[in-house]
Amino acid sequence: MPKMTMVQALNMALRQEMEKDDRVIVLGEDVGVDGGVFRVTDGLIDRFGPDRVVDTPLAESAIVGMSIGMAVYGLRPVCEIQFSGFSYLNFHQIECHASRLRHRSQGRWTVPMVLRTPYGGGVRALEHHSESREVFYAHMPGLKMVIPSGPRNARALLVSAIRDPDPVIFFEPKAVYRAFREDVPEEEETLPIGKSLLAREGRHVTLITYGAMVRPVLEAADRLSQTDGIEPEVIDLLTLAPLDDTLLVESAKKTGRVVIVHEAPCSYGPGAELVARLVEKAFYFLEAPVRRVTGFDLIMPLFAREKAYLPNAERIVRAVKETLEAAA
Amino acid sequence: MPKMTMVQALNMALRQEMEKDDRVIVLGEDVGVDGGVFRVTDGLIDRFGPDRVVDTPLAESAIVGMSIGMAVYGLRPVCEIQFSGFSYLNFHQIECHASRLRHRSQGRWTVPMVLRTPYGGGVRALEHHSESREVFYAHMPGLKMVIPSGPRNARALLVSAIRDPDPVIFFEPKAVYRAFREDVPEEEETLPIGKSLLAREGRHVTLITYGAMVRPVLEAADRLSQTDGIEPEVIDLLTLAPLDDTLLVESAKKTGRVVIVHEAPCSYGPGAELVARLVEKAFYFLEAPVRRVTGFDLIMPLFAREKAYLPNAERIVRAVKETLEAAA
Amino acid sequence: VQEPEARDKREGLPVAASPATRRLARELGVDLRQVRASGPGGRVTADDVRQAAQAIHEPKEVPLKPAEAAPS
Amino acid sequence: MPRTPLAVDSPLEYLAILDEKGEVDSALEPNLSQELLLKLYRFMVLGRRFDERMLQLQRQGRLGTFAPIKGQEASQLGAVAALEPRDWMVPCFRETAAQLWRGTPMESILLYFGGFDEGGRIPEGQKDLPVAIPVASQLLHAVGLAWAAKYRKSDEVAMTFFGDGATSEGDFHEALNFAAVYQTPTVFVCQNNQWAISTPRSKQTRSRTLAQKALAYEMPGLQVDGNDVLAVYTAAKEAVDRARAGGGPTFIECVTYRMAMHTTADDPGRYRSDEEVAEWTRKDPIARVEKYLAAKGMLTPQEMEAVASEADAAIQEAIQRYEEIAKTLGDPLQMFDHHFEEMPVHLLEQREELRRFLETENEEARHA
Amino acid sequence: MPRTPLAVDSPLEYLAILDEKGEVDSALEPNLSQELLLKLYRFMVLGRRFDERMLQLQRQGRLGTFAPIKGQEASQLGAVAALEPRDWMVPCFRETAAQLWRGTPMESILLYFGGFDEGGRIPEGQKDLPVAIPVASQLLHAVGLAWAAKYRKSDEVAMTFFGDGATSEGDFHEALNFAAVYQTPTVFVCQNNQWAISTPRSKQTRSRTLAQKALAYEMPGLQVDGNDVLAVYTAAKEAVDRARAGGGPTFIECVTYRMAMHTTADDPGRYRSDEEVAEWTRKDPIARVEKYLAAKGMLTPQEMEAVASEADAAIQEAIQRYEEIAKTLGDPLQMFDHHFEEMPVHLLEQREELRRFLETENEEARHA
Ligand SMILES: Cc1ncc(C[n+]2csc(CCOP(=O)(O)OP(=O)(O)O)c2C)c(N)n1
Ligand SMILES: Cc1ncc(C[n+]2csc(CCOP(=O)(O)OP(=O)(O)O)c2C)c(N)n1
Ligand SMILES: [Mg+2]
Ligand SMILES: [Mg+2]
Ligand SMILES: [Mg+2]
Repeated sequence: MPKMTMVQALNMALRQEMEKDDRVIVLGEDVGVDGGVFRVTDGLIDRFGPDRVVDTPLAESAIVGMSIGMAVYGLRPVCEIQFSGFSYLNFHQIECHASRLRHRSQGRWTVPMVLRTPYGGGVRALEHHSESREVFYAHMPGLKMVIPSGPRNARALLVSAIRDPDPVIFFEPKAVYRAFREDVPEEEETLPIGKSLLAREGRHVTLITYGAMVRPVLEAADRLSQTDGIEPEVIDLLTLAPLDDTLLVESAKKTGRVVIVHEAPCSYGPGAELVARLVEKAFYFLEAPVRRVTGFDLIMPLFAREKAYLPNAERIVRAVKETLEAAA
Repeated sequence: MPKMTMVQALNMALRQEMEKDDRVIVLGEDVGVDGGVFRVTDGLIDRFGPDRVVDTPLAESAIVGMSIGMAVYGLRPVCEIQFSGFSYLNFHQIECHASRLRHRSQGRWTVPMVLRTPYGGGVRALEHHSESREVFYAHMPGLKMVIPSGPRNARALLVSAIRDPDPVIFFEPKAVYRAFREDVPEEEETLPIGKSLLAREGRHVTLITYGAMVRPVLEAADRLSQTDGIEPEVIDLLTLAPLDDTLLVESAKKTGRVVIVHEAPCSYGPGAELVARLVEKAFYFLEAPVRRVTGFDLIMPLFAREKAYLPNAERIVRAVKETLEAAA
Repeated sequence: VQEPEARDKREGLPVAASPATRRLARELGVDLRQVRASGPGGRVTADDVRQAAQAIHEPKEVPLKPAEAAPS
Repeated sequence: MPRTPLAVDSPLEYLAILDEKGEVDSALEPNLSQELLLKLYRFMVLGRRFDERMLQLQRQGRLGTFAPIKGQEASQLGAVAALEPRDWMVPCFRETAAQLWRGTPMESILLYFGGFDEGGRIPEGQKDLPVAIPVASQLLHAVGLAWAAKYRKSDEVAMTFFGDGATSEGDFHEALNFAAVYQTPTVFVCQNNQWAISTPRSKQTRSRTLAQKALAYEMPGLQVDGNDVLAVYTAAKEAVDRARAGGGPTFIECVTYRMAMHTTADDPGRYRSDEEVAEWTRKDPIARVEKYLAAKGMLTPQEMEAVASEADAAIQEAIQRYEEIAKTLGDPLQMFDHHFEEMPVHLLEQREELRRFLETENEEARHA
Repeated sequence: MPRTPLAVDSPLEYLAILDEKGEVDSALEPNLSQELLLKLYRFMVLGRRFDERMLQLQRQGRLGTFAPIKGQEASQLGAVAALEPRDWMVPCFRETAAQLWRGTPMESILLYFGGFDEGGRIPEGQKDLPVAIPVASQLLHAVGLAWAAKYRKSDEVAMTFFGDGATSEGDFHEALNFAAVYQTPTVFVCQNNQWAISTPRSKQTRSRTLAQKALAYEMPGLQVDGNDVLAVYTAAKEAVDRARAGGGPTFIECVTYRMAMHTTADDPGRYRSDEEVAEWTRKDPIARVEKYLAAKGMLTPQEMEAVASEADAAIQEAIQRYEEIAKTLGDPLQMFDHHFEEMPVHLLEQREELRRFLETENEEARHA
């Protein structure tokens, strides 16, 4: 199996789906000739031509609005919003139409589109280029919201998203884009949307996370295991909406202690929903307060201070230890 | 003291602040000659003229973007977005600028603006006119987010919002607009932003809510008290961001049982943050899982079914009883 | 820093109990693992903890501290 | 190199054919069959009478808020009449007459404005999108549909409707720009009815015509008398034909008038004069078609009566169907339908929660 | 009543004064003082050299991503030179030269692109907004500022900058419409540098000029040679004067070229040819000013040298200041500043949490 970065794996997913299905159209700013500012769509225009890999004018609402029309027609648009920090410009198109057209037309029309966009910090980017606001989409009825954590699951999930009959918001952790390589099989591989993943088995504490935070969480888990004999269980959500809480609930019942990690600001962030689900479904098994290790409730600082803003292995280790020290 | 509806009380707040301070400018679609589609700005144009009560073209991003410029200049714009379901069109102006300009200019510029908008269901309105998506704003760093529940606190909070040196999102529960009257003093009255309110004292269970749901919650509390001898404590948040959790935490420590009520969809909704705060700060006092009684994770149905969608006293009573029946 | 073996005290599934009951147990010096559960789903209730506390307190003088509780 | 005027191509035009007195500019008169002319007339009457009836129903509390179309029948019908069934229609929220023409049953419209999501369902085979309330947002869908048609080498055209107010929204601009860049077969029909709720056209934008906005996109732009069904049809047909032939998008401004309130929740007395309404009443689109058809010998007073009473009968039947269907839609659990192809677990859970709640509630009601 | 052409007012113009060879159209030549001309020249050189130096710093890892301005010096400086200090300047993200002219210290720009929020601080008295990255969003702020100035009966003008790509965004449209409706004293300066990252001007919109977009708003529109500082200045001065006198907004398209990459993260080799760059190199805005000033006897080769070395020295000093200031900004807790006038409780709590974390971390580091 070839070793690939997430960028390459996503590129492969797009290429293979485009080969199989001429309904799949890639569109967005700089996705064609330039191959995307992160090169996720690199080479696609050479292979499939400008009719299927469409460079658009600079207008996010139009990109999404046009994708909706294409999807209603029966195509499978995969549009790219260059950075999630600019996806607010198409917010109404998602809220008012992409997520609703199936319902508004009572099943007559569907919107099988994918909105791909890179999110999150850690790559020394410009202002507005490092935000994590996944809650905006996760909270919206009628949407699916996927966040892969590594090359292999990114590829499998993107294939599933493209084939999904409903609109899927696909957040790509840009800090992972080129951070490491994984074996990605050339053969078709999909992952079910709406299933979380047991990324590490353990017994003493449950760590729940997704996206770019999976790596520091696993690093923290290894350190805890090696130096403290603590064996954390790690859950990688993969899908934020619809949220699959079975794995978290099971794990929390087993360990009794939970730490949640995400980049997004804490208040009203995705972690809050996880706490609420655990309280609803594993309340009597919780031995200590569920901890959230998150971005602060701040405007994401420019890159000189982003390391201090983002959760890291050290902060996670500390939170786990405090959670384990808390009286049962 | 005159008895007023919320619409009248808001109108009075605007009028009085405009009289006191010529920096206060009201702008939006139909706010002038028409007096606002809900008549909140009724008569203001006659009193203050079209220079201070500005009818705008139909463009939400422009209304908010222009308000930002006005606020930077030193004015105190109070803009109206006709329905919160159209405020997605100005989302980027709020996320990228209103909430950030103080930080982006490192304190040189500030954005003392208010964005008023009616939210929520219960008035048999058209599609897109009944949504509750307060989380979108409550989760955004750099914003304050206020939701009054009655005429008197609406007036006092709007005055505070106008005088606040930072941007305030002011969600008005349209179901309350004309639902009842309260004494509202002619004299100046303000309420601190960022403080929740003990709306009813009790001992057996804590009900937390805000906005239009305060009334059904109080109704449920009265019924529980009268028919079952259960005395719920009711907290009216008033401000969602910054969230004041002292009162909730205190109350939860006293009662050990909590039910949260809101119209917004459940998943990743405002209730989740309340659960998370309680878990962080009152964990060892919780005797039963915290319950959420909320809108379903659905596209808000058209009005024929909105009653079944919205939480009501009956659903709240049921949830409270189940929470009290849960073994400690 | 905890010793690695300290973790082993936490082996086994958590005892089902509300956080408030856990606090009560801690305050009364009761090890939840030693308490007979009478609540739904095998849950230890506050009353269970109080009874257990009485049982501990009446025959013996010295309350059992959680740290001294035997591993299950 | 010096200071020179910049030439702009894309000539704009104004078109009017049938005037208020029912007189026709015979040089421009389109050659329409009697069948089509009478069909247009019948739908204008049906649209008008259905609108008036809905207003009554709303005032009686049997319908919720809706947006009357009175005065805009020619704009809507002249435009959609230029479409083939295989074309796409992307309405705003004030296109009742256009929807009827395309095949939407009256009971669907009643259901929708009666508060039932089921009213949004468009019949199989009819290629319309449902009513779009967020102003100007739907224009982009018409661009996407047309893009897709072009990609599929189909000759379908997408026509979209919107108001004068909609031209101020960013989505209007983005839609026209994309349509022009990709030369999609899209026809943009602006019903300039002079008002956006209380905002008059003159305060909506400073440009003297809306049609001239097409210049920004190097797109053909046309202003037509929107109360003249012949002019609207002529303009729309040209635009549709051009789009179908690969000639790209067109922007049509129909100058018309919203004779009633913005919606039933609105009080136009607050912002406009009766004289203005009276003036436009003289320009009524239906009256002048009647004169035209009568002069052509295609319509007698008796036939006019018959058209009206047929319309009324059809409306009455539709109302009965609406009220019967509404009775079958009492189950709140239906609100869980049509969210995803497969219902996710959390919705199954929430539906079950609601089901149990309703069950107990019903039981309690039975026992009380 | 018939089919007639629609006249559009607002005549558009094209303006160029100083050509590539340094030759001037004397009929149009503005009467600028030697002082102003030399100041413009000095800032063009400073802008160019600062840009080049920033590129080096970025390549050495001493700066983060930034957007070079090379080639656009005349567009920026010709425009801002028409402003008074009391006027407002609302930049996009590629206005380094304009920012320097207005008084932003070079170290602020370095700090900002070096990843420190402190770089966003604009000196007291300088009425500029900080860099705005979301394309076209800032235009509306310039409309709001100008609206407020007009409300206050002040004669301040607000000038805003943006690119060719920005004209496709909805906010562009909404801003021009609002400015025209309220006749705000706003000057819209579009730096049409032919590219929006990899998207050429020709694919951004189908209109042959960007200036013609002004017709949609009944706003004066002007296309100027953006590499000709005299033309840009003349156009901007006219627009500023008109705005100041109550004549409302103007849209100016400066036809220029982005000679370097979009940002330092971009590889223009993927989408454009060296020939194109070479062609525009011949149109360099600085070279032609040098010829012009030399011909006027205002600039000797020695003086040119001096201007360059003064610029270099100033840049060098600024870099030193930047690196020294950066050293004082090590405290991550500073990221909690400037969110609200008063820090809310939850931020105090979170800051305390971070403080304690950093303290322990430091202690551990000390012990290790
Ligand atoms: C984005 C958005 N903003 C505001 C509204 C509220 N609203 C509904 S219709 C309307 C006026 C529309 O005017 P116009 O486009 O001229 O269409 P008309 O109603 O005249 O047919 C407004 C402001 C809306 N539906 N969508
Ligand atoms: C709303 C938004 N979308 C996308 C981007 C990413 N982006 C940054 S600059 C740019 C191109 C801008 O082109 P143009 O307006 O011509 O300005 P130029 O960069 O040429 O100066 C893009 C797409 C952004 N910053 N903001
Ligand atoms: Mg927009
Ligand atoms: Mg209108
Ligand atoms: Mg450009």
